[in-house]
Amino acid sequence: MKKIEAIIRPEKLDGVRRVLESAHCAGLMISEIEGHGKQKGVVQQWRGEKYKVELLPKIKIEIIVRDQDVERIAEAIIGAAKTGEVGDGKIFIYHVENAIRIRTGERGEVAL
Amino acid sequence: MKKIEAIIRPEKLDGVRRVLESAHCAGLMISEIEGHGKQKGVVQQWRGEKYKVELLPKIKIEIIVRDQDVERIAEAIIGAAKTGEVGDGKIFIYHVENAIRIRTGERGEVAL
Amino acid sequence: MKKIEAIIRPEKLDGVRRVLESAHCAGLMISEIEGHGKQKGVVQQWRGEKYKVELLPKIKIEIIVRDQDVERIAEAIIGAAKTGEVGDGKIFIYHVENAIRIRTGERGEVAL
Amino acid sequence: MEFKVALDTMWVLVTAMLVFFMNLGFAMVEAGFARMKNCVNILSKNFIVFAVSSLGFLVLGWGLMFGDGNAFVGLKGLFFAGGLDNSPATGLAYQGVYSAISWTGVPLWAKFFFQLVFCGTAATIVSGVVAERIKYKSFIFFTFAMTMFIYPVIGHWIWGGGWLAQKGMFDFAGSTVVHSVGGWAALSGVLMLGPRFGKYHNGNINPIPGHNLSLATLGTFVLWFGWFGFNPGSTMAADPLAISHIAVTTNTAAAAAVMSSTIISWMLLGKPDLGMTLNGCLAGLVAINAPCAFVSVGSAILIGLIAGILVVLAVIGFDRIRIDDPVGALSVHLVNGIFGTLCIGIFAQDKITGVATGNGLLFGGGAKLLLAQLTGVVSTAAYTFIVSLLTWAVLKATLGIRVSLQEEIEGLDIGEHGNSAYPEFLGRKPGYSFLGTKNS
Amino acid sequence: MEFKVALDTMWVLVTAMLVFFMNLGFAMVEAGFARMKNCVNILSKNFIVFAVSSLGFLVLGWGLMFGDGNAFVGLKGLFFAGGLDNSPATGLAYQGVYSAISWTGVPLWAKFFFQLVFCGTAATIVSGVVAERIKYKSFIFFTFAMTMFIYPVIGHWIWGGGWLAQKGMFDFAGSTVVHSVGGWAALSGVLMLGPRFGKYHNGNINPIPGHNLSLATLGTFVLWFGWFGFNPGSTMAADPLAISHIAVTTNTAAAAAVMSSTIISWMLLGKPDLGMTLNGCLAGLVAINAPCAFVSVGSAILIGLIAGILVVLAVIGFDRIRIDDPVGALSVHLVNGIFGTLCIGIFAQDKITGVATGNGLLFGGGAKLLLAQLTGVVSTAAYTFIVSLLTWAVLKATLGIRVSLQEEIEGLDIGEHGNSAYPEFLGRKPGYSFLGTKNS
Amino acid sequence: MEFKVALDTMWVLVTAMLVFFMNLGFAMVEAGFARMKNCVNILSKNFIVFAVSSLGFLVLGWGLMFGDGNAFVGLKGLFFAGGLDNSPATGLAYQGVYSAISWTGVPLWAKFFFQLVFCGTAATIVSGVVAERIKYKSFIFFTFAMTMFIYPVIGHWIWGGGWLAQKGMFDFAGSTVVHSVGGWAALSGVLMLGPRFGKYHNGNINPIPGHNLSLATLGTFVLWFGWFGFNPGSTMAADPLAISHIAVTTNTAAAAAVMSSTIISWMLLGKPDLGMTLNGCLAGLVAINAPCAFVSVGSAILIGLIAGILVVLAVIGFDRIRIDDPVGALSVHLVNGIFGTLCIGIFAQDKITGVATGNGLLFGGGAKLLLAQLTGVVSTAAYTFIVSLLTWAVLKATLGIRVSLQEEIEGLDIGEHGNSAYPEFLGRKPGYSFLGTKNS
Ligand SMILES: Nc1ncnc2c1ncn2[C@@H]1O[C@H](COP(=O)(O)OP(=O)(O)O)[C@@H](O)[C@H]1O
Ligand SMILES: Nc1ncnc2c1ncn2[C@@H]1O[C@H](COP(=O)(O)OP(=O)(O)O)[C@@H](O)[C@H]1O
Ligand SMILES: Nc1ncnc2c1ncn2[C@@H]1O[C@H](COP(=O)(O)OP(=O)(O)O)[C@@H](O)[C@H]1O
Repeated sequence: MKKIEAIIRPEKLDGVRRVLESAHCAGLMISEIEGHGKQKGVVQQWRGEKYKVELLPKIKIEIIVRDQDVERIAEAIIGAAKTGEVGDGKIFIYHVENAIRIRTGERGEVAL
Repeated sequence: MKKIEAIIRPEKLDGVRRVLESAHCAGLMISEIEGHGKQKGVVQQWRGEKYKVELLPKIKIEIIVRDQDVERIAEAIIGAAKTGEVGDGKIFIYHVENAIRIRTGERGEVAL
Repeated sequence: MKKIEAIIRPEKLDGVRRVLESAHCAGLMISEIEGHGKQKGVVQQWRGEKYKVELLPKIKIEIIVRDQDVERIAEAIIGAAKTGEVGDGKIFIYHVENAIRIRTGERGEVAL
Repeated sequence: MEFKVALDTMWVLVTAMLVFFMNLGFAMVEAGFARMKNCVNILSKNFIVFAVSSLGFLVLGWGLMFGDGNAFVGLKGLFFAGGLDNSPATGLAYQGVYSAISWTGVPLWAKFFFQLVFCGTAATIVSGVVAERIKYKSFIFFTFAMTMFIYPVIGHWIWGGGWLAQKGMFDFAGSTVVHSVGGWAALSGVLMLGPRFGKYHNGNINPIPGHNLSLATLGTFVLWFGWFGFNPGSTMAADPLAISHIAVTTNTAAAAAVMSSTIISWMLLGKPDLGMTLNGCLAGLVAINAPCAFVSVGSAILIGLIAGILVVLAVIGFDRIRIDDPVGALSVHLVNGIFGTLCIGIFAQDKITGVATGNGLLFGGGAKLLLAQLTGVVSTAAYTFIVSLLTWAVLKATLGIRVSLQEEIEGLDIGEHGNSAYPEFLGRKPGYSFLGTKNS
Repeated sequence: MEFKVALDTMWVLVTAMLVFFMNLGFAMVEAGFARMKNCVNILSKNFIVFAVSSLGFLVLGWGLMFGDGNAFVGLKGLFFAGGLDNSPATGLAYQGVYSAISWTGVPLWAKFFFQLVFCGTAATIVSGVVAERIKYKSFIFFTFAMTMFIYPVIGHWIWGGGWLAQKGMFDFAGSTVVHSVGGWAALSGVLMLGPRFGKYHNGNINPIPGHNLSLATLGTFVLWFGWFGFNPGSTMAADPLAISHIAVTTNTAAAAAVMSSTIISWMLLGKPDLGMTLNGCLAGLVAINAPCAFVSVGSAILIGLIAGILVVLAVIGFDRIRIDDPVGALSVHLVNGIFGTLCIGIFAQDKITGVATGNGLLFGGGAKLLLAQLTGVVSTAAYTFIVSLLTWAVLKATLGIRVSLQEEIEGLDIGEHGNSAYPEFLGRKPGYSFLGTKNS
Repeated sequence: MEFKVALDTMWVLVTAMLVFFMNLGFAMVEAGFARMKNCVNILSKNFIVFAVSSLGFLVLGWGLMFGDGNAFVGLKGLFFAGGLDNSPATGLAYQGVYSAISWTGVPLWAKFFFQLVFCGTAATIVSGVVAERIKYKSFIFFTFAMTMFIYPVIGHWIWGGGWLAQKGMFDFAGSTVVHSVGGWAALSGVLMLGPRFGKYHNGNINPIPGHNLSLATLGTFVLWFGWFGFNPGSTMAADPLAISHIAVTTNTAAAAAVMSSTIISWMLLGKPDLGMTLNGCLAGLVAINAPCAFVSVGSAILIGLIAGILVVLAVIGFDRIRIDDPVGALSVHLVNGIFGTLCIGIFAQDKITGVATGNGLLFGGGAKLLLAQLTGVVSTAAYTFIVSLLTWAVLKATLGIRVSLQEEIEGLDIGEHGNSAYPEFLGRKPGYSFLGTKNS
């Protein structure tokens, strides 16, 4: 099993979720992070002083999938999350040693 | 060392923390995520239109433990987090290459 | 590639980000977690009853780096995040199997 | 004469508007002191409560309270304030069926509106105490009962020429009529409902912090502001000496109570708890309600100081006896409503703003006045508590009064209304806010 | 006489202050019903709108509305309320160029201030409907137009002695002059702007929940409170019977509308939606605006009940026809402004508070009054809609009226103001709040 | 006569209530402009400040300010407003020890209440400037000093028949007495305290954004509303022409200042900053305080326009000279308090609402009035600044005035009160809110 960790633009979440649904992705975890990469920050002001918020809101999606699904799912995410502009995000792949479904105690790939 | 990543129902957090304490689990990280799996979403309404919030609040607990403790801790979590209903969540196990205690610089299992 | 996952004190974020910048760290992800370790909680009160908030706010920084940079970056973080008091946090290291830049589709270390 | 009517009407209407505005105060205090997941429900209850009161008091409450009748209820002109009435005529010139309130020379609808906002206040007190577990529908029905026959009957006894008025009991602006009645009705409700899930667990008292102290502070300021309608307005006439005096006794008691509740919570709890300071302010205002026109500014300081201490002890005490009042309304309205009513018997100075109350205990009047006040307190308690309890029992047997445990855990906002108050803010999730905590 | 002037001035000023305070109510309702990312923008619009109105109405609006002139516009004393005027003289004693408002015996600046706060209300209505996509600058310019020549012209027709007044059309406190005018101006704006991005997508209606129902409830209470200035104050004299009557019709209609909107939304949607309850309250208040002084309290109940139902159907209906009104202001102000105006024709009872309106349809007066009212509704619609549309068109061609799509997605707070309303709160990120949702 | 007393009393009390309500406004503006982690502390300070003022001004302040005495302090009837007094008698009929305020024919407690709410306003101004680092206890003690002998002495000089009044200095509603005094006291505090941790770092000015602009906007609306009590109420009599005039000058200056502060911040900063618009509004209101009854509506526009520009420049300027005022209160109250006081010398028109001020510089009166005003400004500065500085110094040496650095970083809410304002909302963590930011 592998974990796919995708960092995407917040406004792309809806689209990504839609393709993941079509790709029969069983489950996912979503969290709100703040990221910093090549993309430039947002300038705000407060009572006369400007400041740059360099940390930009991003969405992190984590999906645990069977080894053979990694490529397919990653491609699906790329397809839905890409704009071509700096700030599109990254996908990272990790190895997962085991998975357990709490409800049933099932282990391994059947637990996904 | 392994990382135990448990996705549980928010209302089970208290119970899980209690068993972890009894199991002498040294430390943990908690974050709020939104998940999507087999469990159905919540219907809300706004000014006449209904909508379904498909992403459900879940709690992610991450614990880094020694290899030999994985089973024991995982079982403890399952015991406390299980309701038998869809939506109980999952546990994923990952390999951790190293750990460092920032305060002392200690490395490896002593740092846990 | 490795993932460096550093749990630090919220007030150290700024300093850590500064050293990471000097260390030419390309990108990072920041999330707000609540942690529990050796550090004691904060006592609050509400209408006559005291209670202890045992979960303390911490910042989790995740950085994916090339294998050869792990030590350097970890040391930089330790330097900036250390106070010597209980609660300074931990650094965990994981193996990353692959990375993809969504914008270009590049894979591997070039995607970082 | 004509000018006097116009002047008095203006005073009555403006102060009534201020009292109406207290609905906002209650809504914000109660919402602020409750949890995020129940916020929409509390806002809804506090919003609809005045609408229900407006209809209930119009349909029947006013008639029962002020209609000419016997010592216990009004019997004439019962419905829709529709009895004969030639207001603003007063005294002997008055011809109509609402003679108990013919002492004030303003039009009937001005009297009605002023009395309505008081009735609404009594009803809204209940809302906070039963918060975070009561069914919306049952609360609405209880409010109809409250404004149609619980509040109006006590009102008749004391302000409608009933037996307590005849016994020489005084309640200038409603420590008993409004606040104690609200408090007893709420207490009966809380006994029928039981505490919120998780509040008392394994012998521990789990604090359940309110979600928004900015709103709670806002609400308390609005209430303090509204009280300048509540008390000085209860003259129902722009009598310059009386209304000036009352404005200052009211404000001074509030100020003293703010100080004493802050200091006592600082001493008892180690730090000055804002929630206690806010409750302290309201306690002082409730306590000065009844005596505001009958005591000196000096006595108002004393009354306020005591009220502020009482409320802190009461908040802690109710928790000890496992009565779960999320917003402290029992400590504020019930405890200090009783205390304020008795204060007349203790601190009254005859004719200080014109009304012949006789002197209180401390001013050489003996225990006579105090006994009359005590009679009022006890009889109000008996009637209100019993009738409310019956009403709650009927509701429990029919509609049910408490939401399901699951709904309570997930929050009443989704369960009862399908809304959430702050859909874009990330919160600690339902059921998690207090479970991550433990008594020290 | 001297006392009467002082008394009336005080009444006019105090009620005007209450109406001024409604600006806070509108700001909070609209901010609460909109998204977090546009909060600063909405607050800014609702804040500056009264400043702009104050200047616009001073510079030209007042003169156009009340200056002596022809049946369509005022022509004398146009600028800076600077014409001859010997107020508080009234009737034959009056000498000046603002004779249409010489019936009230208060100083000129009191008249001006009272009329100004009404003008400001009409202007602020537009703000909510066009929210979350309009350019700040263009909104400011539109507000100048609104307060300098859109509102004042209709005002002249109805309150300034113009042709509608002569035709026997009545509008006591502004269901048409204030609310319908605001509504039509807003409707024209929304047609020029189009719906918010993402609102209507592939044939679906995406609900976009407001970010803060506590603020929205707070705002509605403030508006209800302010309405006691709006309606009773419109006597512009402390006439005891009239102002008491109006206070009660106003409140009763609001209460009835709260109940009916809650019940109807409970029935239609399965649960009692707080947003609908709040809109219901405002609907009742708008509907009773015009008839408050001309109908009985019983009729007020009916008017309120209908208004509460109308507003729920209208909110749902506007969405069906793809008119995107984030705060429901069209349903409240436009639909119920029209309904309230017509209510005079239906429910009026001659001289119920003194004014000779003749009887309405249900009280044996036939259709005469109703027709006059209808004329008012239609002609107001025509003028306001067309002139507003032209104004928007000019703005669109010059400054542009809608922010860029990217700015809309990222939020107007950063784009237009460089601020964020809650920089320390973690929120579901821009563009995410409603995209994680799907119609059921 | 009797009616006049009743009418005037009603006016004085109603406007005093509005001024009381400004406490809510200040609390919300200041809490909104500060960080989440200090929110409870700010709410607490702003809540208790009026309670302390109520007691301090009662115990000693009133007597020192209005008691008959010499040119510098009152000496008779010092304590508990307990001197001889036969109010509402006025003029020659007056017998008592508070003759300086015997020109208004209302009861003593009405006078007291009205003056109290002004005193409370001066005290509350300090709260915002010293926010986010001052010890709660020390703030309370300073407020006692402020309301017992700092404010009352200046009050005696100008409104209590003291030497500045005799010199012909005018201050209608308190640009100097209330706002400058509050401002100087705050400035001395800020100099003793130093800037907040992290505000000025390595030569950079780090903006520290306020946590809640909805609350700040709400507060500003409440203040604007309350100002209609502040200025028109300062007639202390329902004089129709004067109060109407003042209502309009007040509102117009505020409106003009809103526009000018918005435009200037748009020009200087590239975008219209909401914080600046809000401060602009308050600046206009402060500036028109002193001259509101003495200048024309046209002059009020000018005064407002200038005030709005001044405040923006001052906010930026104070930051440049490293004076850290989290809420901009120095720019609003001190700078514009001075400006407003001088405006009388520049724009006054003799007897425009009846008071014989003589003409100002621009209306042919020469520099005489301006010089008297300037004397007032300078002497107020000297006394207030020095005595406040001494008071702060004593507090610093005894209780300490600043919380520990660690407490400041973690937030005063936990440290001083053990509470948190929003325990269920996820926030960017303490110490993180502004450190994730960097000057561009
Ligand atoms: N080496 C990295 N480690 C962790 N997160 C990263 C890394 N590089 C990028 N990210 C995340 O990906 C997001 C997008 O990266 P960015 O460099 O802005 O755009 P792009 O991927 O298009 O070049 C960042 O905001 C950050 O959260
Ligand atoms: N393959 C997966 N990858 C990541 N998270 C998952 C996965 N499957 C489930 N989850 C997480 O676990 C939660 C519970 O899963 P669900 O399918 O609803 O219940 P159950 O585990 O009882 O079948 C989901 O909300 C989601 O956050
Ligand atoms: N075994 C662990 N697994 C996961 N997180 C841990 C673990 N141990 C510590 N942490 C995290 O590190 C933070 C700091 O740890 P703590 O024990 O308080 O201080 P120190 O590292 O200085 O001994 C904790 O709040 C927790 O979030």
